[in-house]
Amino acid sequence: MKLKYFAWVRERVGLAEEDVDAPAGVATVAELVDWLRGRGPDYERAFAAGPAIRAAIDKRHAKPDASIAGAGEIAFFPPMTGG
Amino acid sequence: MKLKYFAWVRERVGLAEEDVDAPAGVATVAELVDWLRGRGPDYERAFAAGPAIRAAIDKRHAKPDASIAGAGEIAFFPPMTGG
Amino acid sequence: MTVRLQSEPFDSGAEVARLSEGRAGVGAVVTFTGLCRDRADNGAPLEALILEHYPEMAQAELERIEAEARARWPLVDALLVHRYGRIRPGEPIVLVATLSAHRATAFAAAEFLMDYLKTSAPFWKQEETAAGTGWVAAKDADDAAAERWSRG
Amino acid sequence: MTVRLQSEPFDSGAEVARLSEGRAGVGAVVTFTGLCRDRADNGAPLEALILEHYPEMAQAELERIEAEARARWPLVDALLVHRYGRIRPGEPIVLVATLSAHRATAFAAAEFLMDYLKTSAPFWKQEETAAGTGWVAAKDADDAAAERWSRG
Repeated sequence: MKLKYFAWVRERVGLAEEDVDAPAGVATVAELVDWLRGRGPDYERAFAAGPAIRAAIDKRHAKPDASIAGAGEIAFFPPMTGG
Repeated sequence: MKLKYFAWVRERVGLAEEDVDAPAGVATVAELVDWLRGRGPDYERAFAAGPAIRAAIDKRHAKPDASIAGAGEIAFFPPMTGG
Repeated sequence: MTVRLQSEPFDSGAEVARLSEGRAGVGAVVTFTGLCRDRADNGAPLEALILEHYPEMAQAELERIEAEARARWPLVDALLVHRYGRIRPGEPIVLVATLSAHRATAFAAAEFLMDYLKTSAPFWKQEETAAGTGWVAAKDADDAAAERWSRG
Repeated sequence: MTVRLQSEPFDSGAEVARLSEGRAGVGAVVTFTGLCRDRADNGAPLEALILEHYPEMAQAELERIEAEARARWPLVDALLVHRYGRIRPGEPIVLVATLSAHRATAFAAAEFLMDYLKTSAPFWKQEETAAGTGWVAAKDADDAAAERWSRG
């Protein structure tokens, strides 16, 4: 699946997007975050803010317990500050 | 004192404004209305709506029990429909 | 802070652009424009509205309403424009604009100004239709809308 | 019903004039324009805001918010314009306009659109000051403002 990062999540990860294959057992947004944090210090730092980080699955807001099965594109970003 | 009439109060009275000397004992807006109703059928018809008619003393909204002592200009009109 | 009564049509966009120009601290501009609809309250096609007003009191009352809004909310500026005379469908009748640092303030002040203007500014509308000309009745909903600001 | 994302500045007055033209049943137009202030949240002079966004989701999310507003209130039309990229003090960032037969509807829908847009549309602001560039923190007040629409 494709992952996208925005704002300071993007800056900390050091990437705007990437393609990943999460291992079996990573079934929800929260589990995906846990797995990403194990990928290195940049990810650890990006996702250390925990619940402050929001996610969207295929361009719709998703809660931490949302299933990622079949997702094409998952985005991570800080709380929104538009308007 | 000067009296002014607006909208359908004006149409029913048949005047936009007039100068009157209310007799002693006419001390409030409500008493002025009662006195005006006795001045003829046009006034009676104009003020028959009673509490639906609003008043202003010297360009400020006034309640029926407001004193008219010292008033220069008293206006009568229906509820407002601007905006 | 400006209150203006006029018989001529106005251009809401141009009014607000002029008002906002060079206001560095303004983050939020809310406008309300009231337009003349093409139907009378009873549904009949409307030829025009004729607005009667009590000029000296209208000016004074709108200034009081604006001062009250400024006392309640920190506004950078506000504008009230109200027309009188004959107004055709599609033309503007009234404009309220509020400028503030933040949006909640600008929205609340604009609604307050309109609610009070509706129930306390001395204007009276007549509808002109094929059937003749008749006075518009005041709406209970307008009194209720103004009343909510005095609660709490 | 229109949702537009663009990097160029826009003219709120012209947008709303175009939207309102020839709408015979419209009695009320409410607009909200969000402008770039000349100060950062910490009070320092602001050079510019830089707005990052998630383009496909921003478009989809604004369309969902607008559909929700139309489901809740009888709107004749609505417009949402949001900029991205570099925005200088005094320039507009966002425009919400609602057209309705009556004012209460137009006000409520405009506030709803702004409250939801603030908390759910994927845009992120950076402030550029003499001290450097920093991300704007989300405000609890914005969450509270959006939350009130889900009560009751």
